[in-house]
Amino acid sequence: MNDSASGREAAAANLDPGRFLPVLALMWRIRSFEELAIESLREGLVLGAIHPSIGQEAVAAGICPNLWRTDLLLSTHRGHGHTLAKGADPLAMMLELFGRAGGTCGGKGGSMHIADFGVGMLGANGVVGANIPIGVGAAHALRLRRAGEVAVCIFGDGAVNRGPFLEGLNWARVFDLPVIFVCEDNGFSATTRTRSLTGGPGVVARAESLGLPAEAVDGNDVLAVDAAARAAIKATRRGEGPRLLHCRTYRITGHTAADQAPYRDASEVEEWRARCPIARLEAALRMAGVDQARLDETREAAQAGMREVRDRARAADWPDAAGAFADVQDVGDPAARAF
Amino acid sequence: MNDSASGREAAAANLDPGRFLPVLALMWRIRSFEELAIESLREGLVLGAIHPSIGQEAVAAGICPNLWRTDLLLSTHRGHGHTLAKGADPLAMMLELFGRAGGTCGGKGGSMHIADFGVGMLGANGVVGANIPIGVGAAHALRLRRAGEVAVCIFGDGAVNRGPFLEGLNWARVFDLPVIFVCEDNGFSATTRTRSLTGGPGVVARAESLGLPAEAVDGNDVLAVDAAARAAIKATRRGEGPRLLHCRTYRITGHTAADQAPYRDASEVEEWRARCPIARLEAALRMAGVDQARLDETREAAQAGMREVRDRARAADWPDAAGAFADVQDVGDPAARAF
Amino acid sequence: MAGTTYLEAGRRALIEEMERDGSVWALGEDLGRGGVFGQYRGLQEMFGDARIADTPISEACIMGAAVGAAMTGTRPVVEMRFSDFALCAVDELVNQAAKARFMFGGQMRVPLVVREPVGMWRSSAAQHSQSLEAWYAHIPGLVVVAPATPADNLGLLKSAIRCDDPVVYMEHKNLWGLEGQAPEGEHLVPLGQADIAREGRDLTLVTWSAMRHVSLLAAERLAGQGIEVEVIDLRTLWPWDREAVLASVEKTGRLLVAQEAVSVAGFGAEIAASVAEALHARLAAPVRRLGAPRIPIAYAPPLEDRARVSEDQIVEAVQGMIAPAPVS
Amino acid sequence: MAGTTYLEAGRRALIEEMERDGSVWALGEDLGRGGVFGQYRGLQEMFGDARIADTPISEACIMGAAVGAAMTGTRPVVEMRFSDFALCAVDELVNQAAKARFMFGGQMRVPLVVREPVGMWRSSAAQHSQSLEAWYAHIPGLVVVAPATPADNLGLLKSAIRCDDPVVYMEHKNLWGLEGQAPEGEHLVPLGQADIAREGRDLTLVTWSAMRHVSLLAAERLAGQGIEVEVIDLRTLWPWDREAVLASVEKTGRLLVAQEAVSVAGFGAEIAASVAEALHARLAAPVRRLGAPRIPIAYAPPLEDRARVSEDQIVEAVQGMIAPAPVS
Ligand SMILES: Cc1ncc(C[n+]2csc(CCOP(=O)(O)OP(=O)(O)O)c2C)c(N)n1
Ligand SMILES: Cc1ncc(C[n+]2csc(CCOP(=O)(O)OP(=O)(O)O)c2C)c(N)n1
Ligand SMILES: [Mg+2]
Ligand SMILES: [Mg+2]
Repeated sequence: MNDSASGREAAAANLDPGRFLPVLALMWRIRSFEELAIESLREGLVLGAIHPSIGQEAVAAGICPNLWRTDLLLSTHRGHGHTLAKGADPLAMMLELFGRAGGTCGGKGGSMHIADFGVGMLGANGVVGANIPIGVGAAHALRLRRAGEVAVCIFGDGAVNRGPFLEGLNWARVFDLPVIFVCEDNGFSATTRTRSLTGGPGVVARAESLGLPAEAVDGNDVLAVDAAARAAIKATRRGEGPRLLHCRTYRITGHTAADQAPYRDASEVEEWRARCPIARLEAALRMAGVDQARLDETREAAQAGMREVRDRARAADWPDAAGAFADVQDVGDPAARAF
Repeated sequence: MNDSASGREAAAANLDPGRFLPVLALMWRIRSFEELAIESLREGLVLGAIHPSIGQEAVAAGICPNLWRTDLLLSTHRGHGHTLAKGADPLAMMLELFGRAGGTCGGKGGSMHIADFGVGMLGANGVVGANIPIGVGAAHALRLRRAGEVAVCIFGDGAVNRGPFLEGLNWARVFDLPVIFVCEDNGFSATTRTRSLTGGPGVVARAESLGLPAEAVDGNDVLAVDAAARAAIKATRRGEGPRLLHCRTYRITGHTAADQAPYRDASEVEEWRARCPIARLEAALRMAGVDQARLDETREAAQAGMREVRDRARAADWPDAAGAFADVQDVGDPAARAF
Repeated sequence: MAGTTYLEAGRRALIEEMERDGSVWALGEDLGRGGVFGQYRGLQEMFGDARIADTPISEACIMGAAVGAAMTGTRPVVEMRFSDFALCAVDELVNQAAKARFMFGGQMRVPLVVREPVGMWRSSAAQHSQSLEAWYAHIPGLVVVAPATPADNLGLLKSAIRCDDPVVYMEHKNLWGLEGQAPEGEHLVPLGQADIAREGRDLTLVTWSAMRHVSLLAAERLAGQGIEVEVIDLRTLWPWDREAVLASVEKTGRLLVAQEAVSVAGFGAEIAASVAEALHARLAAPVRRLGAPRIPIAYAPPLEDRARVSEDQIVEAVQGMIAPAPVS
Repeated sequence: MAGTTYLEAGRRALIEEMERDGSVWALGEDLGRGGVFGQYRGLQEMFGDARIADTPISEACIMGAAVGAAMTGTRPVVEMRFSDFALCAVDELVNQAAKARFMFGGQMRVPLVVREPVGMWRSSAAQHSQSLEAWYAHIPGLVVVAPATPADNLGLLKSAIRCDDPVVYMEHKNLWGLEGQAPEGEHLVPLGQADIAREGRDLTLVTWSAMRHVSLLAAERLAGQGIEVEVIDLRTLWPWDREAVLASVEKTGRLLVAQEAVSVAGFGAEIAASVAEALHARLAAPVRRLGAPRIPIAYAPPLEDRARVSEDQIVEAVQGMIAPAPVS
């Protein structure tokens, strides 16, 4: 561990604050968005279940800033961070969680179906693993259109035990598609430890057995995720085909905001809190010469922005009920004719 | 190749004819059953599509004689050989193909749903890969009941690209089940070469990535299949958990009996005909001192037996049409009350 | 009789059947932590992790393995978590479980129960709210059950576990906390038998699952207006209790079906068509169905509510059938 | 007009649409060798292997990838080989394709066509013979099409490919070789419009897919007995042509539905219930449905035939509805 720790220090010393202060701001915005969403759930403002990614921010923040706006992203039920990082408007997102007019999906989707096609964010998904074939198909379309973009498909460690994982990765290899798979491994499949449900050495070996180059990185180290993601995206954009990143991380909250997570020791949570990816980036930035005031400012600005978002969302209108009949289908449209 | 060739010769010289003459007879019975089934299809006696395994007999004959009658076997659409090898009555099987009374499934299933639970043959399957979770579940039941039996689940190389392959093998590892997976690899997924549809190094690597010991054997060499199967069955029966065998072989006929297979060269077929698993076993037996007359006798007896089966099946009655309402379900039984 | 909840009743049913029959076991995700709704709370401690098995997130294999295990002498109870996720395992249920006994000529049975929590439940949106009972009723080989009360969840789940056919067992997510009485001793409710939840002479209201309770509230209100509605809770959708429904409509001359599912091609169509076929001449008003419009279920309450059949809608529909609006 | 077959017409439709629109592509197993029935013969040579894509045996990924590719500006035509195998991809079709546009608030469309060959076809047994159109008609977001003639297979497949909604397109395996005429120029059949295959005043016979032809034979025989049956081929099941059916029953006073699928909870129930609701007072006889009994489809012809609706059954049913047997 010494090697990599000193390596990290060296990397941190070389860190470009101009590139990573915005990453820090992004991480704080994600953290703050979710803390406020949890608070709002308790107040009854957020309506359905939400799956916070507190503690996992380095994955979203390490990957998405390396993407073009026109690159495509597929996410999961635990997708707020990915969505913010891809550039979605936090107010539209909070409105969506509150089920209000102006939400990213007009209040139809909620947290588990958040999407912003305008920034290439093709959706969270309520079905574990379902985003893998969809992401593969998006990459397939990119290739058919000879577009220069890539697709990134993020999923959890639990998804690796679903059939679509195999079908999707195999497909990406066979058609040599511009897609990067990211396994955001927080150690849990809902309330069960994924280790106890998973045969073999893990997701890297599975991806390699399907012909994909795969790499494991410390998912709580945004610098490491960033470096690995940059390399992967560059290679894939160059036409080198699909690959996989395995990011080991941990969720500090329960599976949902309502889950008290009695299935694990407080000490384990504390251990991982100590590896907080935001604190680690702050430390690295300090080492690279950024002063504490600047860091505090960054945090406070992010938090203040998100509080404003929450307050504006709270004041917003409900969507018009007639919208329930819109955007179902054109042929046989239930809005045009009652069937 | 020299090593294994000379190894094979040595093995052949040590061959126990008492054990392998019955294997030869079995292979001839399978070959003859299918040749007659193809002939009968052309005559209109066999009613649905059939998928012959001519050229692949060493897999069935190398594995099944090593099983107990109470061990369980799950097969595919290409399952005649496996079913015969597990001990099903060829007459009942031919009757099933002819759709007649007395068929293994009373004429309800046909070739793709042939099954004989009395000998532990839990069914062919019309859905590629669907037999994998079912086989895993059968093994799970064996374990729950602490029975000493094992389950064997045979599937094709095409099935390795379906999700249930991953889900099933992972499950078998996680629950440490007494199941042996056999990939009977004839190189084709219907009319397409499986290689072009498959990422990565292949099924052995995929199984290993899921934590299963896996081994490749020459699927046209019944001695090799037998040796590998014996070892695998022994280990699994001892409680060492699931494993996989990869048997590389070739189908001499088309995908179905009606397929002329224009998608491959005659020379390729000829090459594989030259590696006929039956001829190879005969050669090995000759080397072990069995004389030609004995071999001829074995073949002729098998062929005559199967011709008799065919003739008896031809003369059999159709099933009673009322049977269409039987064995659907007890609660809400359509035979008891028209709904 | 003792007070219990719909959830507790289901839990008790499973415990009783597992104690009674060593071949019964349950498998699904997170069962060791009590299952996603707490229906399995404490069961792994009672029965061990072999009989209350935590599975990978592998719906196809959960269902497929249950088929294989059911063929091999055990009686698996499959937990699908949300009925929506069962859509990841349709081949295993429909092509395999439902057909195996027939296809193999009756050589064996597939005695499994698939628990599929259904229905709308506080802003769960389009992938966590569906009611697809009509699908399963359409598939030969399957039994389809949808209990609405704690007592029925006890008695029907026990019957389902004892049934030798594959049973799709649909508990309603919005009913988990519903309180009610349940008999203290052995309590079995026969599959295929409807419950006349309220007697009435003016109109037959056929319903099931959570819609039973909305229907009863509507019937209560209508009684205040002098309209006596007979509420029939089917409880089992396949086989449905045709005799009970026909006998009731024979008496009342009017049929209304109230279902939570999408009305188009919903199971209500089967009931309405069957009654129209059998009792055309007896009908004092056309048969009628209430159900969701053909729209996915949205997240925001004002939108979600548009997919909900309300007490008001039922009251209005009944009023319209009893005193038809004059034709203009 | 030119002579063609049902299979050739589908092939021509795809060729024409692929020539017209570079974003149309097809994916499925063995397409490079023409597909399992020859519907794709020669297409890979014409359009290359990127636009006629040979896929692994991965139904879930075939369907799921089509969803992603449809969201991303292409128009995939998915070949499922047998509709039965589409049961390996139900989450992808029902939870994803059908709901995505709505769930995401109308941000995009999912313009894909899923070709699902359906129906009974020479001893194909329980896993290769199903007709599950009622399932898809029940799912908001999906369009469901079931052509019965070469001309309709041409005109409807073209319309389906141009449709911005996900379409389940069910060709009948037993019709591949059916010969008929098709217009030589551009031929589009609008989705949602029924075809009055035969006019008649005495009874409305609603049908679709292969059952159109059995129905027409029965109608011919009945005409010889002085009974004039109006045969309506729905062609599209969702949206079904309610106006055409109601107008016809308004005229004839009698409705019979003939469907190949299992009658219980089949799409015929929706039609029968709708007609009973809308035209109760106009009906001279109760509505009636013919369909398969609720049994899996067997292999042996005498057993398989028990799941088949025959010309005789239709003739008898019509006779019974025209001159009801005296009540004893
Ligand atoms: C197919 C399917 N099965 C089960 C669920 C229920 N479920 C929702 S999240 C979850 C855990 C997923 O674990 P993982 O993929 O590791 O993601 P994480 O929640 O840890 O981010 C489960 C089982 C689901 N949504 N979809
Ligand atoms: C899920 C599914 N997809 C497609 C098919 C059609 N099909 C039948 S056999 C076959 C090829 C299977 O290849 P493989 O598994 O290698 O077995 P083989 O035929 O070579 O023995 C295909 C695609 C099917 N039966 N089930
Ligand atoms: Mg996880
Ligand atoms: Mg093969």
